[in-house]
Amino acid sequence: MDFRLTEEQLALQETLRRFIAKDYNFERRRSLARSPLGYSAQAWAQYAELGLLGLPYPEEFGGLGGSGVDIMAVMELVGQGLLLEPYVSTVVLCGGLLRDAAARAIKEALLPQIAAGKLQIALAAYEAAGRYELAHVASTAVRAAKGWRLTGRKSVVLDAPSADYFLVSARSSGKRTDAEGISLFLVRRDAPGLTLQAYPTQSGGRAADLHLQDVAIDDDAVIGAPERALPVIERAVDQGIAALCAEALGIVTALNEATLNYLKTRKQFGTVIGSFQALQHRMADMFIAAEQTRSMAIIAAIQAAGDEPATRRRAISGAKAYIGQAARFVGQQAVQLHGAMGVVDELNVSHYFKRLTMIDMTFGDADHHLARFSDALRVEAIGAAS
Amino acid sequence: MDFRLTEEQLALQETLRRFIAKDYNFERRRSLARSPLGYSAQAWAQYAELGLLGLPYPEEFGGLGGSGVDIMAVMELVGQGLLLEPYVSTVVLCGGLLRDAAARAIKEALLPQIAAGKLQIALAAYEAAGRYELAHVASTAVRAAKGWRLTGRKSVVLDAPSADYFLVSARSSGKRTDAEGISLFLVRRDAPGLTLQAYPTQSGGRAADLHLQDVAIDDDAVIGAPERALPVIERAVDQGIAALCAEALGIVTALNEATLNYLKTRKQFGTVIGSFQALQHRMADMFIAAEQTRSMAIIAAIQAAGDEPATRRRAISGAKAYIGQAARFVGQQAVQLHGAMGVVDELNVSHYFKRLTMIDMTFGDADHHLARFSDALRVEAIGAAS
Amino acid sequence: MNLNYTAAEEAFRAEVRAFLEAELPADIRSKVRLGRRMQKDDLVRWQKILYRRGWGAGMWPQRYGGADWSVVEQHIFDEEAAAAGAPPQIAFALRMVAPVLMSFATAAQQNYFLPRIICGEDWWCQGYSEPGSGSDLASLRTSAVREGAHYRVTGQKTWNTLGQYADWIFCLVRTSSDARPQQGISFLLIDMKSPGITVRPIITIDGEHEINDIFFDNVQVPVENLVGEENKGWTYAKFLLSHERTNNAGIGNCKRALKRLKEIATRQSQNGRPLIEDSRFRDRIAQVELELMALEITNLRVLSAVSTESRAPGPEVSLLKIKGSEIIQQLAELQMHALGHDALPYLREALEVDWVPAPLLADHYAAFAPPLTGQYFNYRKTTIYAGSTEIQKNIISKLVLGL
Amino acid sequence: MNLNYTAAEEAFRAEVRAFLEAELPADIRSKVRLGRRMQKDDLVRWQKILYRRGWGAGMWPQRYGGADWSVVEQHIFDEEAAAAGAPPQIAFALRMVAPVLMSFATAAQQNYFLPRIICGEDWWCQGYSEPGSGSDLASLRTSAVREGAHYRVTGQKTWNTLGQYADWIFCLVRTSSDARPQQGISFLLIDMKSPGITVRPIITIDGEHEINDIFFDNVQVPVENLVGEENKGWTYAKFLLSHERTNNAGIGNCKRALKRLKEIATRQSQNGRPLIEDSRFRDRIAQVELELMALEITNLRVLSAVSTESRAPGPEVSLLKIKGSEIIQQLAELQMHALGHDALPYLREALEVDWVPAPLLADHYAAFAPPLTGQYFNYRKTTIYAGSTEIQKNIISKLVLGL
Repeated sequence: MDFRLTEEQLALQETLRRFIAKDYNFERRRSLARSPLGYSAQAWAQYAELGLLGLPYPEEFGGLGGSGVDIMAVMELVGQGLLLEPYVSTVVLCGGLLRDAAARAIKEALLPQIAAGKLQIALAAYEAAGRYELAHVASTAVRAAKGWRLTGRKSVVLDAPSADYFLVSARSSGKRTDAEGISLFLVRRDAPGLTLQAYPTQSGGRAADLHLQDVAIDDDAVIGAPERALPVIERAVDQGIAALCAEALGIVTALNEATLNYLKTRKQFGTVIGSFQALQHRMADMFIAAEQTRSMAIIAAIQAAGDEPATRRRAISGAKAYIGQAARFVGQQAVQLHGAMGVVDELNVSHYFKRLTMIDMTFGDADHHLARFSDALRVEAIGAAS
Repeated sequence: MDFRLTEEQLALQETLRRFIAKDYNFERRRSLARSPLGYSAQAWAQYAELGLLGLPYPEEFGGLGGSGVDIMAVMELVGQGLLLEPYVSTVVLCGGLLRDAAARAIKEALLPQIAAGKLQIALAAYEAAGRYELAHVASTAVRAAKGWRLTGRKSVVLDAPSADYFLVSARSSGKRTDAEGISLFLVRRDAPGLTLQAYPTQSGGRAADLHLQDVAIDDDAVIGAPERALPVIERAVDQGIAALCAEALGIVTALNEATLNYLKTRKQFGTVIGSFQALQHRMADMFIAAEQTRSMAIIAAIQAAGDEPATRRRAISGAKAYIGQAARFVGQQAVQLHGAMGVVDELNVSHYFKRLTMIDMTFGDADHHLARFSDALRVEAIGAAS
Repeated sequence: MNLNYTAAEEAFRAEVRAFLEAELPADIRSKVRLGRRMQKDDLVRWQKILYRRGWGAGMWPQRYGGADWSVVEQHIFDEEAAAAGAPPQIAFALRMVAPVLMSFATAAQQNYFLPRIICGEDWWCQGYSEPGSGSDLASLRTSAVREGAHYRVTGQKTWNTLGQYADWIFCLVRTSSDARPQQGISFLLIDMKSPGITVRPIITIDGEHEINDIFFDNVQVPVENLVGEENKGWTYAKFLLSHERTNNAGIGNCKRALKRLKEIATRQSQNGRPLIEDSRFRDRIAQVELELMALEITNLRVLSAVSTESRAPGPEVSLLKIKGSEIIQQLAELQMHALGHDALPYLREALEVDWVPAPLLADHYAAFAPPLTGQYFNYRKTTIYAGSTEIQKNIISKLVLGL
Repeated sequence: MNLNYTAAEEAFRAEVRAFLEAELPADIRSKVRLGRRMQKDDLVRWQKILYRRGWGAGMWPQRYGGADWSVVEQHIFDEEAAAAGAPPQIAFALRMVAPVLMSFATAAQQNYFLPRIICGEDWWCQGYSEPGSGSDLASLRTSAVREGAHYRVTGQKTWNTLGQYADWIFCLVRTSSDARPQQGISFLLIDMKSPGITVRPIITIDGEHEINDIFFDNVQVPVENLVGEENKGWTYAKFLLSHERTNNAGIGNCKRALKRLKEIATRQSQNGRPLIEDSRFRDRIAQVELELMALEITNLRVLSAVSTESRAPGPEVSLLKIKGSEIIQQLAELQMHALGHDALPYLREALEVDWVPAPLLADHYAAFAPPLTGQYFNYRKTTIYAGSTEIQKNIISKLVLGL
């Protein structure tokens, strides 16, 4: 049992810390969020140079063979720096999914490109009526003479506007909420019949709704087993969730630092407000929440890639639920303790808070994951009793 | 709209306040709780003299024709004084049920007796496997040549040991969780086949488990419509709940007073602990909880006797849920702020806390009633949408 | 004790409802219901309509053109107005500066300003907070130096709400530094068109322009615009705060938001079924509804006591502010959560009244969705402004509990 | 970073488990599992069994007969012991007075007392708090006046745990009133059989006798029983508190309670179905389980850091105390709530090990029910004693956050 980061991980974090201080300060970040692209192409190239974009892939595909903890180390800094680049979508979610489930030829074709910063992919797995349920797939995949034809709508596909490919879930059998019958397709951005409606998100990134109208797909663009893709998608999303948990940790840490600093400097009635006991105790609660958040992020990082779905789900849903709640508490209190300064655009506190909120709303909020955790507990408890 | 108590209600409260100060101080109450009877027979006689025992009955049955708010006024003081007498069971629950649903002959026979302090009745409506569900009735009522035969078990019948009669629910048709098929029977304490297992409760009163083995009941001892008694029972329990809400209000008020006084006198580190801001804000939260509790107790008192089940349930379950939570908060914090003094038997704080806890656990805890309220909300929202 | 309205009150409610039904412009109603961006004109137009009906200022005395409503009548009006989708009236004018003018201003000041307020002619904003002087208001530094028939005002006010629309600002200014900070403050009325005033927008967390910095650079203010006595402004400021408090709970607004939340949860889907059928989400709604049920009665109890005892609201109204602000925050939070992933898009243009969603969006992104996330962010202010929750608990602790 | 135990640690766990399986007496295990009343003999018997195995004091150094366990080994032992239903060891002796003796006592004191502690011969209790000196310990007033070869001790200690069983008490006493309160305190070991000592039970909220007042009326204590230097007792007291903190989280105990809660919720019925199938009740369990999942890792992180850096636990352990005490309270609360109406009976006799329920009770009142309500009441103490939650937050605020 060892809770220390390795020398390499610490060095990586230090590099990112310097990068943020030098190239990604708050003003720069604000202008990037307002730019048409919504992030820094230059930063993306720098990530490639640092090896971040190939971090979780085997060396044979141009990667560094990194672990979930390596991703956690990176994502903690992504949170602190409020970095806007589509790291989770491309590197963790889609790249990770291809690494775990794609045919060797696809991995050889795409993973080195991702690692080199030349390719982005976005996951189009959620539909409006399904809310956070990945099994809810009304989009259809119909067998064609050669390959498949996809028709349907995918909503709020994160980082879609800059993506070169999409991973799209569609159904060729079963009812629209069945776990079986779902396949996953690699769809080119410029595929005929694919339309995007792009927009910015509340925390500065970009997303789009996708409309597929009879989009033709080759057979070799099917990822994983046809009609049995749900477990593959769920595992990839679980890894994405673990990454978001670490990002939330970075933000919670940054907000606590900012708030503590504010309490020590802001004066009211002739004294620093940090001398008021009610605020001291609040800050102590925020400290505790951050420590507990770190523990949950560790659990998620280590279990995210697990093969056994029940164990993985317990860890991932547990972490996402807990961190969703803890981060909501810290975010709301950081704003509250900053007073009016907490609700203005010109200070980073409001941006941290918005990003934390959007992390909670992504891939299932705290309530969704608490329910998943709780329902797993039922199975376990009844199993233990019988 | 008027939130003031009447002159009569204020006078009644003042009388009870003087009675408690003179005849029912904390030491007296402790010794009564340990006595075999578990309450004061003398106090019961005094209540009769004061008209409390006939308060909610029409004058023709020896009562005063009092309202739900009259009961609230009394119960608030019952809470403050931690009075042990079986007022809710006999006067509110069972007497109220007879008033609302019994044949005139039974009312004439029993209500004046109750009002005179000569008769006690306990409600035997809950069964172990049902938890807080009144419709869960496994006890059976079988038609006999003359009348009925009851068999079954009723658990935790409050104030049973001193009762002269029981109102027992039993089923003659339907599945054990059906709303239909339940009848209500007036059973004499000395009925052959009826056995009691008596015990004290955590907050000082008495209760018993009932075992009915082929107990013969006359036809005229059926209260309300045979096989359709559930609404009658529910309405009586709702009135009991409103009474408990007012009792909880009295305790919350008393605990806040005690805690505020403690904060103003107890010294630590050379200063009264009430000067610590974290404790000041806690006390402010407790004050707010008490005000909100009073508002909910008012809603419950006014709606408890309502004929329309949906409206009544919304008010009663809402109040019981809210007060359960608020009282738990106040109780736990009163103990916490008293420090070690809060967890000793010799101070009244621990007894108030125990009684508040037991009120929450009686007739459905906060979670049970939140669920009832929430499920009613579903019906309402879907109705509004369609 | 009873919770019933009198026949007269019920009749009044019917009258209010009929009036709203007939007179509230559809475009304004729609903006309020959909949470679209309001313009100055929307609010002024509505004030003028109310004025024509004789309801320009419900609780003002009749001698100033008010309707002289009881607290219960005002409560009924607020509740119906909120339910109908009427916008709020401008509290800074009607509920804040006006009571000060009525109690402390000269007849000339009253005769000039009050009619212009009630008919919607003048828009007022507030100049209280300064950088470094928020909760600790008495430490303010904006100075007003008497020079003949004028004061020369220099300084900065901040957290000013909707000053970009304002014709007038009422300001606390420092006219003396000799004694305790509270004793050198005066209450000045300043024409926003005066040379030397600069309004600088402060963009809030939701990307909107609702508040401002206001800079005063040697602004000349006629001495006739002093309210009451010089250096007595603190008294008027405190008087004003007690009036600000009377609608602290915002019950009507909360009720509308709760109703809206239920509609949203009924229309949003989860795995193909209405979200409201999820007992867990519904329990969250139920929990807030219980708080609101209790607060509505608590609010009425406080208002009734105030009215029965013919006194200004006391420190007990702090609880209304604390609970009311928490409830509206929780409702906004649940509305956002009901959206699921649809909480993520940030569509600035969707807040315009004439927004038509792109066809690809329209099939799932409901008309109610665009403002909800920003509203959740924005409403974090409710526990901060007008006396933060922490300040309100200090008030309860000291003035109600005696700690 | 990894969460796996080493092979050696896994082997140790297996060894502990096998030992518990073989050596933990069935009657003791049953008392712990059913929450029945423990007697002194139960705890002493278990200590003697551990001692025979060489595990009488896991983390003591070997030179004092300890097992010299790492923090991780101690954690494994605590977890397994709790899971198996072993009673706690007496912390006052093993984790509180013993480390003080090892660090500050004379060789003679060490040689006499430590072997008697580890083998279960002597029962120790603590004499710290006094009426009026709880959190503000330094204000204590029990006096020890030096008279030749003895101290004469007079005063009162309170909130003393299980002193009715004790052979010895370690006391903080005032030996000087000259300087700051902290500088006149000494650390004395007092034989509980000394004339002039009276033990008066304090009955707690659950009706049980667990704590006492202890009165000292001119008790003669040999000067050899002074630990370290006179008037330096405050230093030893603070040292002791840092050791008390090491098992602050009580993870093993929480885990057992959580497992028990799930069993209870599976066996209790609601409208004829297992309570655990009610998603609302289950969500409450889930919520506490999440806190515990996080705290287990946080606890190990803190212990690892302490162990890696070879230092005493610092103020960060206050968070373990805060969270651990809240979690065990919540678990106790849920256990009680799972009972429904069965939480109401108060059956004192049912806490005896040989209790057999009356037949009429037995058919629904489960064996696990009797202690649960009292336990909920009793566990309110966990956020009060050993440094209340408020004190712990003061510590975090000042010593960790620098506020």
